[in-house]
Amino acid sequence: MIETLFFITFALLTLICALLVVANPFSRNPVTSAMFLVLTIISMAGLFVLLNAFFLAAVQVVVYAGAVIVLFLFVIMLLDIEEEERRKLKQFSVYSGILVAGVVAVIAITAILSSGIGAYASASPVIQGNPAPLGKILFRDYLLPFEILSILLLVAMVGAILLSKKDLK
Amino acid sequence: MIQFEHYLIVSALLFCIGLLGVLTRKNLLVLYMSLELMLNAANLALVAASRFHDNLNGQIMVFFIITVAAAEVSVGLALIVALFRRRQTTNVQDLSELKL
Amino acid sequence: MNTSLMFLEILVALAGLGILVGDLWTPDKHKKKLGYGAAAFLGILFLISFQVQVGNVKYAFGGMYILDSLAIFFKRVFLLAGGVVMLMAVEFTPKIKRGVSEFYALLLFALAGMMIAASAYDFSLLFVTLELITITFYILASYLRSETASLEAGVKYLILGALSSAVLVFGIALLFGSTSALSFLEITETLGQSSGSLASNPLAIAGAVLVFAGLAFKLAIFPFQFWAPDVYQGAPSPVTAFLAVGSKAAGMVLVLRVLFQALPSITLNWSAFLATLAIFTILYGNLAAIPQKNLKRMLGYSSIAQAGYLMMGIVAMSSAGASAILFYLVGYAVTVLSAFLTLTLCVNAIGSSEIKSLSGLMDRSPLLASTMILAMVSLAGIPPLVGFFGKFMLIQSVVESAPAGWGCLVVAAIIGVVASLYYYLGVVRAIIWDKSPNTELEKIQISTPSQALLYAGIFMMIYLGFFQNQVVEAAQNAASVFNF
Amino acid sequence: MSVLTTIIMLPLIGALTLLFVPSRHKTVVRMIACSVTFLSMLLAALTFFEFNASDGAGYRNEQITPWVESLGIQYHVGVDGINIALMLMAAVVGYSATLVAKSITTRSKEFHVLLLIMIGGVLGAFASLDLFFFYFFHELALIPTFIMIGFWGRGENRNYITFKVTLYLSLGALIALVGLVMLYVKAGAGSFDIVEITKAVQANPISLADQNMIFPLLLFGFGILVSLWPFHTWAPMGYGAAPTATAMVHAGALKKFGLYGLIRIALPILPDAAAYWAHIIAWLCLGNLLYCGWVAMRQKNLNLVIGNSSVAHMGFVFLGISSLSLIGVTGAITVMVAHGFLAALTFGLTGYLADRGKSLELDQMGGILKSMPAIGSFLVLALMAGCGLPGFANFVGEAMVLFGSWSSFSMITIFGVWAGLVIGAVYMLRALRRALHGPLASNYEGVADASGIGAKAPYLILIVFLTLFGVFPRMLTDKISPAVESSLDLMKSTTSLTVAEKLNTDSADQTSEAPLAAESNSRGNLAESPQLESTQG
Amino acid sequence: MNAFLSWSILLAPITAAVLIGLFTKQNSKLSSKLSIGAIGFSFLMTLLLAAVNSGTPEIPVTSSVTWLEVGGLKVELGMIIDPLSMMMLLVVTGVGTAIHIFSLGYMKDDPSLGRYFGFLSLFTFSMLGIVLASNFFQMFIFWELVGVSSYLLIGFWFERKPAAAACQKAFIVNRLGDFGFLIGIILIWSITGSLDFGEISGAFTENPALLGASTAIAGLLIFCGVLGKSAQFPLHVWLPDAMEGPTPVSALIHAATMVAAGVYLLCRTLFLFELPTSWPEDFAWLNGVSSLHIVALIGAITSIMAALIATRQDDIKRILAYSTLSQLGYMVMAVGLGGAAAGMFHLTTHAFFKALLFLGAGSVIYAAHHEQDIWKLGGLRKKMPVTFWTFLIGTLALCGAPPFSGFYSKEEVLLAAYQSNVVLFVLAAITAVLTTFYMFRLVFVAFGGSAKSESADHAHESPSVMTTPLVFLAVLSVVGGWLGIGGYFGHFFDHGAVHHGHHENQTVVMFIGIGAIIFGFFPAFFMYHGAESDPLKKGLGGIGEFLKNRMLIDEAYQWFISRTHEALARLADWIDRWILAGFLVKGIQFTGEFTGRALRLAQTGNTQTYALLFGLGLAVALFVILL
Repeated sequence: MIETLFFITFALLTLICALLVVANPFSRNPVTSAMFLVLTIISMAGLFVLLNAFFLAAVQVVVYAGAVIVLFLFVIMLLDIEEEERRKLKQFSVYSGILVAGVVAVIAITAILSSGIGAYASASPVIQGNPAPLGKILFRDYLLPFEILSILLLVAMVGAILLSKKDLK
Repeated sequence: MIQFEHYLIVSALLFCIGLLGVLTRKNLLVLYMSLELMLNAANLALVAASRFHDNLNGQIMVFFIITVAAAEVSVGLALIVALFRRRQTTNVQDLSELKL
Repeated sequence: MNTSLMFLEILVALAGLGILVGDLWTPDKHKKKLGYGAAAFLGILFLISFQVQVGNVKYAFGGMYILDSLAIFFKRVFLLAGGVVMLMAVEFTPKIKRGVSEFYALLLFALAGMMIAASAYDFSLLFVTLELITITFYILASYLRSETASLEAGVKYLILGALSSAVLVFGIALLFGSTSALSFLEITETLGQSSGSLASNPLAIAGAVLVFAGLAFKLAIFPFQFWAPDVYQGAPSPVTAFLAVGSKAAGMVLVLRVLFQALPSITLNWSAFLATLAIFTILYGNLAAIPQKNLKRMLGYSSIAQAGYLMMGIVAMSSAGASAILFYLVGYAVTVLSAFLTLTLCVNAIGSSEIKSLSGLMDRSPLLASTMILAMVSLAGIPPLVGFFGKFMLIQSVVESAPAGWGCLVVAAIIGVVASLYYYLGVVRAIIWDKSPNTELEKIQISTPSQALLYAGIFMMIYLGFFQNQVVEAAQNAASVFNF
Repeated sequence: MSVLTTIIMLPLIGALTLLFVPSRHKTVVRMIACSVTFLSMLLAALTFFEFNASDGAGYRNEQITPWVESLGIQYHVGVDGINIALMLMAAVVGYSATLVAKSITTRSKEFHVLLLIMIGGVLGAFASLDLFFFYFFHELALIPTFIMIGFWGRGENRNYITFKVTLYLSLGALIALVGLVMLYVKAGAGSFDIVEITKAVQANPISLADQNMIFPLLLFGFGILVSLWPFHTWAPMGYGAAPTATAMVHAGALKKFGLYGLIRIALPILPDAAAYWAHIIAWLCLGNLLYCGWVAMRQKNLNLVIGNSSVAHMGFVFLGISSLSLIGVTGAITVMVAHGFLAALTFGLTGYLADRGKSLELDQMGGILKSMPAIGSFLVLALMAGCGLPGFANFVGEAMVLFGSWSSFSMITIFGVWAGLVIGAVYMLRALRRALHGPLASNYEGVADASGIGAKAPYLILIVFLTLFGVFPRMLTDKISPAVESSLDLMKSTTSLTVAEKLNTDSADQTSEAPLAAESNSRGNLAESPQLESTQG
Repeated sequence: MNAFLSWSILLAPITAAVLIGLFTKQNSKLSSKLSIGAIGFSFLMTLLLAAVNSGTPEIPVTSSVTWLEVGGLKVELGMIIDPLSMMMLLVVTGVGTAIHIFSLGYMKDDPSLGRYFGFLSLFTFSMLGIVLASNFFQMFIFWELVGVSSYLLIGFWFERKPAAAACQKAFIVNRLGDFGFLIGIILIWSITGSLDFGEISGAFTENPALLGASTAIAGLLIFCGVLGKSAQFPLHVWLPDAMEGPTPVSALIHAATMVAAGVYLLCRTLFLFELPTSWPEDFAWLNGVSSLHIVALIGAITSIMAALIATRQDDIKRILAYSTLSQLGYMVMAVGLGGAAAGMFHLTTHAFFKALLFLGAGSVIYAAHHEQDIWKLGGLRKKMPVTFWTFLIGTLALCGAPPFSGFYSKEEVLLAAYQSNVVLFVLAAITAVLTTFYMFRLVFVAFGGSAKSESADHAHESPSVMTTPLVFLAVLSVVGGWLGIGGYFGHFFDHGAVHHGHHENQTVVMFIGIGAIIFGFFPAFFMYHGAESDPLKKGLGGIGEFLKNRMLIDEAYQWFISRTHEALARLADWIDRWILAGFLVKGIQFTGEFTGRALRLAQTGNTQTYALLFGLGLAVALFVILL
């Protein structure tokens, strides 16, 4: 029962904050969006905990809220971006965007509801998302993607430096 | 009782909210945040599946996604910075030299 | 853990690292040589790759990495493309102000990603390699950050690429949610079991659609193709070439594996859907290319059209179709690389990639002119060049297996080819018989390696047009991994 | 290696050799080009005259080399009565075109390379007994055509014309390709080899539904290539704009590819559909015969008159094919051969005039016969042959077509006679009168005649063959008719009876009885007289 | 022997033609020698052949070579030597030789003499081919060749516009006739399975109903060929124009030989016309009319019409041309009325005297420096005595005055008409009156009186190379008629279509014939003796103009053709230009380009549009596959 309550709370929080990231009626400032993104991430971490993914919940908060969002904020500050310009929003693009997203949502939810996937799920979990089992799997079964990720990170590093470096004229 | 479906629905909604942002917001940074939301929707679905299938592989995948997202963000933000330096804008609509 | 299976990829990645390191000790004016070195290295690897004997299918990393004839076939294509692109990059270096060696290194990392993608047999590996390729391309596409076009191309590719990645990942999540597996082997097993009830589960199907959409983005298949012309036009020429050949081939091998090895029980019902996409892709690419005036942009549209033709082989859903795709890809790689090499050299000399500016090329450099003409004719699919035989095999495979809507598909293909002649011949016309507006016609100087490469390109386009047997057999051998 | 391979490869090897000759050595280029085509012609002529029809049906000089075995593709060449004459014709036209190409001055090496490729392609297409190579060689010849029209072509409008011709012909070729591929699939022989397919079909005919799907593809695909009405508009313009040698080879030889395809492939392998579609071909060919004749009457440019007349002549071939009778089909092939020589001759001559006189507008021509007696008289001969005069091979072929098609389509035959005898004479003679007769036009003052045997040779060769086969038609027909007969026999044997019956009832209200029985003209059935009024369809 | 002779007769001229064409065109002397030698050789061989076969009246096909054999179509090149062809051979080679020699003088100044003789030899070859032909196909081949050599010779002076127009007209009008001819051949072949005259007539003897309902049609289709070549109404229009050719050509082709080919063909295929007539259902209203009736009617119409027109012509050659038309009409009428022998007889004598007349006219024209208008000649009787006397002989022969050859043959024709159809007989008699009238008009105006122009004033007699043939032909014109006495020509037709021996009829006809001459001569004498201008010009008014303008038949053709074929051609051209090449081809091209331009509008350059389309595509894909 408590779990249900937590789920509803966190789920609603996640969705509302996400919505506020995307469409905040009060502010079009990117900083506001970034702050709501942090809230979204944190409430998602709550959902992770509900799903027994304790380690991932921590990673989510640390990496996303602690690094990614900070990076965003840093860039916002660096570029000194004011509020999103109050250009005349193209009604068409907004409505069509809502329409498309809505249609995808409806289809996805219909699919989920009609799938009866719950029947395939096991109700009582045995494993828990602790660092130890995760690490074992990561470094045994998933070593190759992990190594590739290291290259990816190297590439990202090189790329970020190359791209953001000031031109030497 | 909270079922797998419920998590999936939340995840799908989150995905669509992200999509909405991508489709409507003009600021590249916010647009990028919306993309992060979409990735997070996948994360949520994976973690939920991991839990309900009793299978940690999903969590590993989430781990990868978070890492990739970080890399993507770093490159993306660097690109946005470079663009801003060049064009003094972060509005996606200003990027329409290449067309037709 | 059978890491020896992937020594080619490891060597490529190490070469990338080596260049990054070697850069520190290389003076600026010699940095070009790093590129030559890398190209030579890739050439050697290409030759070595023919020594890799694939008898049985071999797995590594718990079935995550597969080495079969399909994988090695694609690795060869990637190595070939990588080598040529590397030489193109060397020709292109005068335009890159800083970070020449990083450019080479990034190309090598992307290449390594593609080569691993050819062996990916697990959705996590698929995702990670795909991201390695894509993220590298974000950087490469915007490499000329002093040019707004390049930056714009980069940002567009970034946003749309990230969108497609998100879609792909969500698809993977849904698939994992329904099958509880990431490995292709397990997924096939799970979907095949339980008398196919999972295979008709909407969740799994939705996941398959999302995954397909994410991969189709790489292939530039309608309606996920809109990025292609803009990015092709804005990105530096070698990068465009690599996008056109490498990224597309990588997308293709993944699509083949996902559709026919991971999710066959779902996707085998899709032939009408796929045929529709193929029809639209062919028509869109070819018709929209007609009014183009910029060669790179035109090639962007043309690459969409080529993706449509490739789709015909998928629609056929037969090993004949798969081998047709593979042959077509080889021919396409040879042709497009020749075209882009010529383009790079022309742009260096002329300073513009407008089709109009090619006029008088016949006088300025017969070699470049003839390579470009042959490439255009080959892309259009006219004998005796290699492009024809690929289309021939594709049409044959479609007619043979006669899936739903194949008649329309063939009609669309014919319309597409005819329309494509219109714009390809426009290039030929510009080169051969349009009068050049500026009268000073100095000869274009071409470096020896590029000359050799151009000759090789001409030779291959013609040779493969006449003597298709070896490649066809290799393609059929590679396509034999699919069970239809 | 078969002599046919040599014949095909000679020009192609010549083209390859030319690539390595520096372009400033123009004489060397000419020498190589002329000698390879001459050798090729010589070999073709030897093969032709050695060919003895009484040795029985079947192919001679065969060569089979595996190519892409897994796809059922092999290099297979061979000749029988149907294509031996076409080979000879193509080789002769090729040689004569090479001789004419002397007038090309800009980038002459490239021109010769392309021309040789084209000639090799034509020869290969006629010799191939494998559907893939059959198509492949044809396309090999097409590409040079486009480039040659574009670069060396004539006229302000050649840009548009190049594109039009290219797109038109490619469309036709692609449609035909789909038909060929379908044929391969449906025949189930697992091979593109015509012989294999024929065998397979004999044992196991293709179903009527499939035949009716493949045949139209072949018909219209090939039809576009041969300028079957109403897909003909590319031809007159294209020939008008093409450089002389190109127009000669294309109009003379390459264009016959589609017809050859219909006769070689569509008739014997798809007999039921052929019987069914013959009616449609017969009516469409009226479009060529009458309509294009009328169009030719209105043209004000000599090349357009000739171009349209060339299209009109194709009507006879289609009529002959549609008759599905021994006489008609033999006549059709004879017309193909004769028209090959003739078209090459006329386009060669008009090319000569256009290159030197600058204008082929009939208003600006006149009196050429007086000032240029040699070229003028050749042109008179050509135009006379074009309106079906006895003594030239065209007459024999056209007459055979008309005789052969009478019992199948007598009404259409009457129109054919009208078109051949009257309309043809009208436009040909009008053109002749305006261009050659009357006082000399200012454009042509001081234009030199072809003097010396060298300059006349290309035309003389063609005229010699045209008259040789016109005076001694059995040199052709005795070779052709046994092959046609066995092909038609095959056609009859592969028709399932039920289908034939069905067709009979279907076409009862059509212009004739079962066209399959069209060959009822033997002396045996004197009593069976078609009623004139019953043919009014 | 026969085979060798007949082949050598046929092949000698073509050998000459080929040799001239290939080698000696530039050398006019050698060319003319070759050509004259060839026809002279043929003439001698013909005489030899006649001598060899004089004992045997009936020699059928002597030799044949299979020229073409495909399935049921077997074409042989054969040689028929029978009295009919023998006679024609003699006429063609004999008159031909004379004309060849005459040409030598008449054309001696022409720079293209070599070409001229080449064409002449080609013509001789073709004409001999027609005469010797043993089957329909061979006949058609040479028929066409005759047409083309006639075309070449009429257009010999092609740089003159009227000549260029005339030769074209001649060829095309001939082709109109051949159209029916060829269809007739195909029809007969398709029914009988054979092309050979002998075989076909044999088949008809066995089974006269073989042709079924289309007997009359088949005959008339063959007759179409006759219409064209023998210039019968309504296809006669080319012959007067053909006078643009050199005069010897007019004599040879358009008077003596080629135009007679039609009559020869009629006689050769007479078996076809004698079959019991029956019409197809659609023509049932014609029942009772045989094809021969139509032939006769056409002949009669032609003869009277041409004679009428001839009275109002001023050009010396045109008068002769219309006279030829008129006489050809006589012959055709005769055949149509069952007097094939009479027709052939008249053909022979006509060949002699009409050739003579034309050559005479040629001599005049030559002497008068190409002046052809009779009103600008005059007074030539004194200056050119040989020409005048020979011309007069020809005129008398043409008018049918006894004892000249024309008398006998014309009488036969009139007799045939008298016996079978009075109406036609009256027409023929009127024609005879008119003939005398216009011929003497010509003689009086051109030869009598005084010179009316300078060129006529300076005229003097032609050289002997021209006068010798005149004399030769004049002799033939006188004696030629004696051939027919005793019904020699009747032997040509084994079934004896001619009914001889009605003496009363013969006498009546003879008197009417002679009366016609008198009725013709005196008006001509009174009107034109010493006249300076044409008194009939005003006298006839509108009718005169109508006749002078050749009864406006050319104009009618013009009108008809421009209404039919030109209109169709214009329509076809319009469709070609605007519908096929314009609307369809350009339309498809435009559609392609337009679609291309429209499609790329989706490529707005705005990333979010792309994303939107991506999402939309995704949604649609999901929707399609899931639902």
